[in-house]
Amino acid sequence: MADLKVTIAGVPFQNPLIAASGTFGFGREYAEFYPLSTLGGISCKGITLAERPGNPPPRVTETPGGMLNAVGLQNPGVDHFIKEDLPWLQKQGTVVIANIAGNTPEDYCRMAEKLSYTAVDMVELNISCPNVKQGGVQFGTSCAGVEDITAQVRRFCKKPLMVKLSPNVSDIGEIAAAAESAGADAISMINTLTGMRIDIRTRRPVLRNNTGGLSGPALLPIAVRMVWQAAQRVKIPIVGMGGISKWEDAVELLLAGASALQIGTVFFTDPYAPVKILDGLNQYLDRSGFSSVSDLTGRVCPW
Amino acid sequence: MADLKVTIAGVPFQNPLIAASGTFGFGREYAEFYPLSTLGGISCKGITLAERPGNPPPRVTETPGGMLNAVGLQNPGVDHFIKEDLPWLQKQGTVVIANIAGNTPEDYCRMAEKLSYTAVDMVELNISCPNVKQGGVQFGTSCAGVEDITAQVRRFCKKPLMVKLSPNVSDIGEIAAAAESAGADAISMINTLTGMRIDIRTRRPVLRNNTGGLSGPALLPIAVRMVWQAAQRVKIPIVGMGGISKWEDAVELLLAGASALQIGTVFFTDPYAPVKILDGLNQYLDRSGFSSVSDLTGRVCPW
Amino acid sequence: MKYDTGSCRILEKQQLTVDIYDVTVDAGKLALLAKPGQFVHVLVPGHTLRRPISICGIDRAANTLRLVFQVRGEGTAQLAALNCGDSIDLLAPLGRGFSLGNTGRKVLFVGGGIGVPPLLEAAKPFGENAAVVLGFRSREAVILKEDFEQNGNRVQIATDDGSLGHHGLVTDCMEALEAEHFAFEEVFACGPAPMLKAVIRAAERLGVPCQVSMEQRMACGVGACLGCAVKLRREDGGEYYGHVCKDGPVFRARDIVWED
Amino acid sequence: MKYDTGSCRILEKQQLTVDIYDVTVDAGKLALLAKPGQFVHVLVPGHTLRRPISICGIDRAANTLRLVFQVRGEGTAQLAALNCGDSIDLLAPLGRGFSLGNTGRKVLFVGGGIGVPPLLEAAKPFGENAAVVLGFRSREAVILKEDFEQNGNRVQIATDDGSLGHHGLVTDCMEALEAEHFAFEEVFACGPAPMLKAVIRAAERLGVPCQVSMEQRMACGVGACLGCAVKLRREDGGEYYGHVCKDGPVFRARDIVWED
Ligand SMILES: Cc1cc2nc3c(=O)[nH]c(=O)nc-3n(C[C@H](O)[C@H](O)[C@H](O)COP(=O)(O)OP(=O)(O)OC[C@H]3O[C@@H](n4cnc5c(N)ncnc54)[C@H](O)[C@@H]3O)c2cc1C
Ligand SMILES: Cc1cc2nc3c(=O)[nH]c(=O)nc-3n(C[C@H](O)[C@H](O)[C@H](O)COP(=O)(O)OP(=O)(O)OC[C@H]3O[C@@H](n4cnc5c(N)ncnc54)[C@H](O)[C@@H]3O)c2cc1C
Ligand SMILES: Cc1cc2nc3c(=O)[nH]c(=O)nc-3n(C[C@H](O)[C@H](O)[C@H](O)COP(=O)(O)O)c2cc1C
Ligand SMILES: Cc1cc2nc3c(=O)[nH]c(=O)nc-3n(C[C@H](O)[C@H](O)[C@H](O)COP(=O)(O)O)c2cc1C
Ligand code: FES
Ligand code: FES
Repeated sequence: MADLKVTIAGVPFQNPLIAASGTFGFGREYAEFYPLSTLGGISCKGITLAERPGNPPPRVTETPGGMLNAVGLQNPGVDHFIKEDLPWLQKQGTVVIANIAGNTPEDYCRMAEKLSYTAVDMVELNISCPNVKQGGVQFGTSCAGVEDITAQVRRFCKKPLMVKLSPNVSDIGEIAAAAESAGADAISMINTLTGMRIDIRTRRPVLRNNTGGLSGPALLPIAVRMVWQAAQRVKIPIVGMGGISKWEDAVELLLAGASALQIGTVFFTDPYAPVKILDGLNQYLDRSGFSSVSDLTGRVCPW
Repeated sequence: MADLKVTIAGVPFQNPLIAASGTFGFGREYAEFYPLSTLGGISCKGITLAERPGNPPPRVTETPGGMLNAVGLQNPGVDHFIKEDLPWLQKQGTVVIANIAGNTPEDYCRMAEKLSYTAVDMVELNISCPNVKQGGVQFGTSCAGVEDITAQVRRFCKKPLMVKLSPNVSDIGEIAAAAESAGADAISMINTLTGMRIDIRTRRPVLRNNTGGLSGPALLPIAVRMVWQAAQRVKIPIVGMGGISKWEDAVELLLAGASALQIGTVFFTDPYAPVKILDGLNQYLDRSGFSSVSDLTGRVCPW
Repeated sequence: MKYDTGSCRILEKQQLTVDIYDVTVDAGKLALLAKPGQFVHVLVPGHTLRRPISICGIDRAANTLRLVFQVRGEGTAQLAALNCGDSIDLLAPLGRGFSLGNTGRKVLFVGGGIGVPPLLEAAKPFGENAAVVLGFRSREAVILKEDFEQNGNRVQIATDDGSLGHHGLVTDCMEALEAEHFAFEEVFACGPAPMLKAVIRAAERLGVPCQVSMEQRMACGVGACLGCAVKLRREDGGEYYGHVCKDGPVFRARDIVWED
Repeated sequence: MKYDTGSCRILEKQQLTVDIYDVTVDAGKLALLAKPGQFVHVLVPGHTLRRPISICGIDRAANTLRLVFQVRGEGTAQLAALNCGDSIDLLAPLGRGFSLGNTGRKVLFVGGGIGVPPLLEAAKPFGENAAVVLGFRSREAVILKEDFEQNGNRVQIATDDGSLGHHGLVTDCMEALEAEHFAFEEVFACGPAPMLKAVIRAAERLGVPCQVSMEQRMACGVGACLGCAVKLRREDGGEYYGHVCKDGPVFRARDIVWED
């Protein structure tokens, strides 16, 4: 059995598989299937300063090899999270990551500050949510935007800070470099690509928000490419995600340059996916003679 | 039977289905299956000023719901195309579109000039090919780049000029607007998104070019969204493509704002796809009481 | 354990109408947990999202669940192509079912089209205390009539074209029952939104509570993704988005805020 | 018509080794067009790209094609799960097969592992004029030995571990044949690249021409997408990319430029 432990920004994870924000709630529903300590960590549903009702339905729909969502950051607000969800979460034996989103830099800073004095292990800066009018992705699609917000939050955040990148950009490498230079301890990538489906019967967009974020297997080759490009530009660790549904996909993202992984949409297809992925990963490591999962990171040998 | 005829930039097409560049060669191989007049038009394999050998293999691989290619614009050069391929093509009873790619603006201009005095019906400016080192996509991912190259080629091109957009951008609307303002007669979109696969056995990228362009069904929701966004910004017609594999997908892209369509990767799955798509489209139009396919263009009713 | 996944063998399969199928699966322990009005989330191989289908019948002795579904798109078409002996992966049982209360009360079940199946198991314990009004497009679309009769329920059919039973709406039948002094104390309904709204209005007029089973597009099916929103009214009058898969699919009619 | 698509029913299915399957399909008119060394492009439902599989046997009287394939990934695993009576969609026959020339000549066929199947139909008309050397990992991996013997060919087996036939390489057997004065005039080969290169070197040394069947990842299968490139040498010495699906899969060894 190879060593599955990884350390990201000083935070030790018992294995590299983390539940992706927004796909796993605050963990309670999936605790029916297995102890949450099965996972290396949980990135909680994106939270905002104040409670948000989220978008009107429909909020999800299928696409070839994937899905769209426009949940719109429905969440009870940061204070409720700290008071009601965190105490339970911190007892589950897994790393707890708070994923935060805001309308203004000040929102982000105030949340980072509040979370700095809690049991949260890490803060994930969501500047890449495509499903809300204000806030989110507009910070994430330019280097200046990423640098500015990261630097501001950095000053208030006493926890390890991970910046989550949007794939809706031309040059992901420069965006990653901007996050690093502004003080991010780690990068997570990728969030969803903006997509749309139209109901040809009603001739209306399927999602009430018109557009939504594409996730699931369809995204995998984009994620692999972007992680690979980012890994060439930054020294801080990369938490890779986007379309992982099998252990083979996990290995690809590690080889491309990820030090840990998040999985999201695959929970909807198979709640037991993390168990299967970890098992496959373990066997691959043994078969290939690697003693530690971190030996895979960035091991791709480009032509 | 509804009217399937469409006119793009003054060029009449007997139906809105056009073979996408690079997936249909110069038409000869698919003429085994049906007369090429089955199609509204053919966008020929991308051509360059001089012959190009293309990239070393492997050049293609599968991805979830799609594929990657890095053919690297293998082609016999514009003169060979005009002399050897065009004479045959112009006799096939379908619109012939020349797809051109270059390393420099001068390359593009010289090709546009040469093609201006041939039987080609339309020129498609490929500024979005992700698989060649020089030329192609670097012109296509900034407004200034798109505007500049379009304006330059416009001066030399006596044929209707269609600019093919890259999806590897943050704001497709402004890119589309740039092409229009610089004199494009039509826009075609989308080209492939850059992706990567890694062979976990050899730990090398599957494609010899490391990265390649993602096409096929996985792309559909991105294409629908981008066509919809572009349609809100430009008045010139949009030829929509990206992941069409069923008549329902074709209807979605038309509703999103496309006036005609290109299909590519689906030929590899089912060479008879255009026949089936046209049939389904016809029945949908009849069932829904539309007398002409152009009535569908942009008919989505957003929330 | 509240729910789990399981590979379930199809034991019986029948085609009920031109596009509605009836399958019984060996659901093992999942059948023991199931309650009327809950649903299962069916994996369709090759698809990212599971398909929610209501539980139409529960046989705890045989460990089986019965599912009745209509072919609406790719996923249901793929399910319809399966045969006895094939297996489907279910995530089940999910959601909150009907609160049946005292089954000695007189109650009314109102179902429309493919909204009929979730009512069958709920109506069973009520026997002849339950009047059941089922609406369909036409005679050819009628499903499960005999099954409700086997429950001992008093069944009435309404069809849009009058080809079977009452020519008209299910709410006409509600009024007729009222006139006949069948004084039901609660209504349980499932069907298309316009029908539900009419039934709810009728129940309100009569001053009886109403439970309705709702649909919404879903991803996780367990309450984690917040995908399947439905606007609800809090006791204090405030509105918020609840979730069909966790807070429903059965809701008290008075809690629902109808959007659009 | 050179090629077309067709839905082909599986008539026979056999498992040859732990991961190699042998299926015979009713290919209708497609079988009539097929030549030894050509291939079929198999649609795997749910997958964007078809899978190329060589034609191992052609029965023009029965309109059948025989395909022998190894499970390598998802697509071939899905194909292996099909049974008699199921249908597969083929795009066939594709590419240029072997140029057999005068079958009265003495020739040599050399196959390695899953490279063996495409040689079977080509070796048939040569009967005892063909020596056939087949290399495998071990006794358990041996396939089609009896089939070549039924062709009347002189069959020799080489295994890496010596568990059957010659303990060593196929090229050892080539040298032995030479020593026995079996003077073959041409070599036909298919197998892993290192084997092919060794066979080609041996043939060069002996001064006999060699045809080899090549593999490359494919999309269209018909020559339109330019996906399946293989570097070739022109008569004038210049190099260019030809395409396995259209110019091959069988090439003259001297035309191939080996990359990497
Ligand atoms: C709680 C619940 C119970 C249901 N019970 C039944 C039942 O007992 N019998 C029955 O026939 N149908 C039932 N439905 C509807 C059924 O889920 C859809 O008809 C089915 O998902 C359509 O899938 P498809 O692949 O055929 O259609 P597609 O249109 O190809 O599906 C595309 C996507 O949209 C979703 N979708 C499409 N229509 C619906 C819908 N009406 N509700 C939810 N998601 C939808 C699909 O799940 C899928 O994710 C129920 C829905 C819900 C939410
Ligand atoms: C002309 C030709 C003839 C062939 N004949 C045979 C045969 O008779 N028997 C046999 O067992 N195999 C044959 N192969 C190899 C066979 O095509 C691959 O093993 C098969 O495509 C693997 O598919 P998969 O889905 O199982 O693997 P995956 O790795 O999941 O496939 C992923 C993608 O890579 C492609 N791919 C993977 N390996 C190869 C390969 N070696 N060659 C081409 N494409 C590949 C697949 O087609 C698919 O597009 C032949 C290949 C070619 C090019
Ligand atoms: C329903 C849903 C909700 C999501 N909500 C959030 C969120 O609140 N914050 C965030 O950073 N990412 C959110 N995401 C994005 C995921 O965390 C992840 O980046 C993306 O889904 C790609 O990974 P996957 O393909 O494994 O799902 C959401 C994704 C889905 C499908
Ligand atoms: C093998 C292959 C080669 C391609 N070559 C070109 C090309 O030469 N010029 C070009 O503009 N687009 C090229 N494309 C992109 C297609 O024209 C099209 O934009 C893309 O494939 C999306 O459509 P689809 O999903 O229907 O295939 C190529 C695509 C493929 C798959
Ligand atoms: S489907 Fe995920 S919350 Fe209901
Ligand atoms: S696979 Fe398309 S050219 Fe060979």
